[in-house]
Amino acid sequence: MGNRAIAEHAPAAGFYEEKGRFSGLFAWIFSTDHKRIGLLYMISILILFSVGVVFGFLMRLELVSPGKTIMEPQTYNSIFTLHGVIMIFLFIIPGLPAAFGNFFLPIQIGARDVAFPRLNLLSWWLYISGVVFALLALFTGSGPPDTGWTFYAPYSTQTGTNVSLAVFAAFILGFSSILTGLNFVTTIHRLRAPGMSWFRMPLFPWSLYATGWVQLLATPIIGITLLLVIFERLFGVGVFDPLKGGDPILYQHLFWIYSHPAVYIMILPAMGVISEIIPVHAHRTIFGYRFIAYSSLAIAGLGSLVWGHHMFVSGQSYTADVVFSLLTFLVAIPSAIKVFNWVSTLYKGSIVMETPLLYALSFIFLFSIGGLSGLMQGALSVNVHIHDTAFIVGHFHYVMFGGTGFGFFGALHHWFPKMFGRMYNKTHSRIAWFFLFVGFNMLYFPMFILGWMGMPRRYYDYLPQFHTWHLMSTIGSWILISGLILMFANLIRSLRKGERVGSDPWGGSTLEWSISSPPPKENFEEIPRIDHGPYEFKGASKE
Amino acid sequence: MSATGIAVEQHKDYIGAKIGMWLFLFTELLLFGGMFLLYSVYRSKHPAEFHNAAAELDTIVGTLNTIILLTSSLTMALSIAAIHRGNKRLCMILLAITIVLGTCFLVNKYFEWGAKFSHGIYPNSEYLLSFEKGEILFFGLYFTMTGLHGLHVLVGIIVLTVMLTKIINRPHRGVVFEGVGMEKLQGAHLAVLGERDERVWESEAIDETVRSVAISFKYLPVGKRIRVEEYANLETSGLYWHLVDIIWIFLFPLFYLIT
Amino acid sequence: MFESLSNIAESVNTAFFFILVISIAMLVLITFLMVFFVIKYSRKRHPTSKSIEGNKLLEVVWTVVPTLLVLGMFYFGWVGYKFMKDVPEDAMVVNATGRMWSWLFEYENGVQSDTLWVPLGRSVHVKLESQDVLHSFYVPAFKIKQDLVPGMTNYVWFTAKEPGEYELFCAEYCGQRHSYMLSKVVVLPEDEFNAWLEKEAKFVSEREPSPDADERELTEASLIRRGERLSKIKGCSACHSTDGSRMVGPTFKGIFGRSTVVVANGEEREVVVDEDYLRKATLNPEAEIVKGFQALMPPQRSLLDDEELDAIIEYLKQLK
Amino acid sequence: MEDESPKHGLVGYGTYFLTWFALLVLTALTVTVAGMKLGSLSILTAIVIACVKSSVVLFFFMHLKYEAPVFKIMVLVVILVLAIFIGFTFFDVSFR
Repeated sequence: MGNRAIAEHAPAAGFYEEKGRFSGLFAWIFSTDHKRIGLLYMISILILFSVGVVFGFLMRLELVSPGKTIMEPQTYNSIFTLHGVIMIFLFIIPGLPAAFGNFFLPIQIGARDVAFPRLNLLSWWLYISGVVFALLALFTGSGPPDTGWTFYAPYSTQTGTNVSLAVFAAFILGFSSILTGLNFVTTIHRLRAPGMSWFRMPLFPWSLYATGWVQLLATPIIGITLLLVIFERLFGVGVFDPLKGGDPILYQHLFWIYSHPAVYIMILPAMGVISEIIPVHAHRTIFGYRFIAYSSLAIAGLGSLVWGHHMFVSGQSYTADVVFSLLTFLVAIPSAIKVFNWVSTLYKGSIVMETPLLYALSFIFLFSIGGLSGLMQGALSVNVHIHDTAFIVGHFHYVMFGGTGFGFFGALHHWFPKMFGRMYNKTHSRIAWFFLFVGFNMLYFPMFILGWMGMPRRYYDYLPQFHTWHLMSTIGSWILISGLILMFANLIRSLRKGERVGSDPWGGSTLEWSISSPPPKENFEEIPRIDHGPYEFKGASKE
Repeated sequence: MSATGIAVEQHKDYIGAKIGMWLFLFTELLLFGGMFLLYSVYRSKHPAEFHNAAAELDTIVGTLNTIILLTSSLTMALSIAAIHRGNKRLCMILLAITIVLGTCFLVNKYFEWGAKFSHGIYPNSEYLLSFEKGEILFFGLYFTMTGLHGLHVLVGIIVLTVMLTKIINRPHRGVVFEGVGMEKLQGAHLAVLGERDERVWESEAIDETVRSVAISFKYLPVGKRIRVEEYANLETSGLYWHLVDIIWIFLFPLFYLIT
Repeated sequence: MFESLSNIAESVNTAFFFILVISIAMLVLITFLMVFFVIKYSRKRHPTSKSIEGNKLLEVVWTVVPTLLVLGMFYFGWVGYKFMKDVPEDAMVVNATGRMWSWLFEYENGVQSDTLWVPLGRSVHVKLESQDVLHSFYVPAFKIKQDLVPGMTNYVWFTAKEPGEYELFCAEYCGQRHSYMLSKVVVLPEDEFNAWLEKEAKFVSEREPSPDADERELTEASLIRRGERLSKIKGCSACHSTDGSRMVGPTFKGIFGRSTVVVANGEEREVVVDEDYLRKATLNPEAEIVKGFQALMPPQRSLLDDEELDAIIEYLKQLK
Repeated sequence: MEDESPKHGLVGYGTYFLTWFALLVLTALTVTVAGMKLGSLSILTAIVIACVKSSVVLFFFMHLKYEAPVFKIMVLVVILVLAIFIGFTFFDVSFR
């Protein structure tokens, strides 16, 4: 093919210069190119992430001292609901799969696009519709929802606020998530490059595969649950209304049947990202490839069986408590296997401490804290004390933000040069990381202490004995936000001003590093043939 | 490669489309799965009340609807079989029958619901609220589940109608193979088989630069063949229709036969 | 934080420390190895890497060891939990009711209180019911918690080990004033507790119509006192202030005789608050909502009897 | 590798009619059984018959019988997952 030579020498513009049916904005929002859709997702997700951060910041500000600081209780209740809904449904769940998965899954398995490009565009549009409905819920009806992101019945079926619309938004978002999962699973089944057997597939696609199945099988359950909340509010069907014989605890079952696996929808892709970052920057093959791959499936599988551990004090039966507690402990094992394999991948590597690796290592540290504090909650008797306290809030922020969030930032720094063909300022990115890391721990670690002291969550006001730790936490939030601002400023500036990079700035070995930065339209001139595993580095001696 | 004058269509991965559809069906199954979970729990809590409440439903109407839906599944399957055999006319007739049967099902459902409403049995009605708790739940589930199922039937009817108009409107002239998997055809010969599988026509060996193959049916009687893309679509729509049938297969005994 | 103020707290602390020690060890190990490897195998010190594919033995070790550890954790958690679920038969029963946004505790002899008074060293079995949405009974000092679910009765039990006052929180989000749904557990030595219970029992018996009406008839002052107490116990004061400040519901201050705008069936109407109105507004609050407020108050028909309502109205009348 | 050519194109009309007939017979059976007073057994038989009917639909109308193993495995996994979701809920409901 004659034009390959041209592609190598032309200035890197890649798929950005693609001439399609439309131009300008429409060339993006009607594009079926997986890379454009990935970037569309990324932009929308980051905008909503910032909104979520602002809500979080306001909550922390309110809690800086006891009594009223800046808002009324009703406002606070709405804000923590919105913070949860936005961060979970609009940021973390779509975050890694929809943004980075869309961009890199086809490239990493040697395909030109996903299996259903038009469906892929549809799922972005559904995402945006979900966002629009969620926003409408804020400004119409009788005020933003005040139920918490869990929408627990019967409060959610009784409160006068605009729950129906918000729940409908979540329903639409679930549908978007299902379509993404469906697309990825089919893509991985059908479009792997010739020679790429399952065990020659990089670990990020592996984690997306596991995630895809959870999205497919768990999301419909929340779909029907949320629909039922709407029916309950509109028609008074009665399935969750104790006065009509309904059982509020069944709502919790249905809700957590989805929402616990959803935690793995959030964390698995981040684990996949870490499995990509570490071998590249340690410049050696990953330790225990198959164990990491299988543990993704094990986490997805076992993770779907443990939802009852959210309900130990809800009044579910003693038998269920014991069964779910036991299963919960089992799901810790595949996570532990992953962590040990990652750490071992550093052994005898040739490590360059680039920013992505900083994020990856802090992921391991923070995720370990999150996971280990999860063990405390898994233990029945301890759970009774810390359930619904700030301890839980600390725990899931360590897992979701310290885990998935840092994984997301790691992915951002790891793949930024590939996506945009430019490098960010490395020094600035390290400083930003430092602020994020310190701020994060200062913000969330006090919550463990608060929780153990007995500070319930979702409290607008608190007793004076909790003040010191709340104050510390709020100060941490300021440091964290400075780090975020610094990080985004650096990245945005680098979009135009960053130094141009070649196809493989880190010395990576997976397929995305074999094509130009940014990738060309359709990714590959010729579909590559794969005859070896994903992490074989030049110059690394084998054992 | 479009030597025969047929525009090369966007590639369709036939198996990929089928996997995609099956995955979608799984999500539908689990959507109803959530309702079945509620049903099984409430039934286990209130067996007697469910028993009494089910007596309000008309078994004959239920059975009739079951037969209608099963038959529509048959005509659906037959219509796909017809298109595989290239019999477009039969395919269209069978598809039309499927749509009519689906509509009959909904009409029946409409009258059934209507009868309940006129007796004052509908969610949150005063009459219904005077019932036992288990009975309120039974009817809550009845309206939600059959309503949701009816909605799926409606969607199925719309999808099948779209398929039907597509098949009516599109003259089908050839088959296009393109994209992934083409490299497997390297060195192979394409052939057209006659009635008794004899080779009516055979191509030269396909060389390695081939990315797509289009075969026009210029010399075959029009109306006997259809493009792969369309029968893949029809087949996936068929899968959806059968799933709706499967859901009903469970709804029927759970609501009508537990008296 | 780590004292054992109840018998339950002991077992919680044991399980917690067991997991905490293992967790810290794990975290230190992982962090140490990461930092150590990053320094030792940095590109400067170690320019060529060695690709080690894996090690079956290691994988087995770090699968089996964590498995054993977590099974141990499960066991400790389970043992403590089993203890929490087995109520001793001789435990003193208290019925607790949660509603937006206050607590009501009822003793077997009919005494009602908004604070949970318990005797020291005696097992207390608290039966939990909710009148509206989910709540959760949480006493951090005793390390006990249990949700209150409308339509079912849950329970907790504990034996307090030190006299004193302990915070009682609602730990399940229940709406606007969730963070103010607080109360206290007061632990008294057994004799003091019994004295309290007896004193309170008198308050209950006051209401019993006595054959000797002249002697026992309630004076107006005592009726008002009664009303004031009831408005606390029955949860009125959780939503209605007496100092004129705006809470979830309209303030009680100067309520009697005040003219106010209510919305009924979408129409606004001006009413003057009199005894009739108060009775209607309490028993069937959804019919007419005071303008600017939400329809949140549950009907009190099943919660107040006539005498109690009389007392509360008498009390409201004199709040100027 | 998964076979590209759809084998089920060869499924005869007769097979479908037979499938349909079997489904009608099973429907008649389940209605009859429900009429007999079997008590707690009646729900069991109803479910079993419904399962048989839906497998018939799956295997013949939906061609699962003729599909590659990967389809069969997926269907099995999904049914298992649904069974677990419902089954595990009963750890709570039946012991409350």
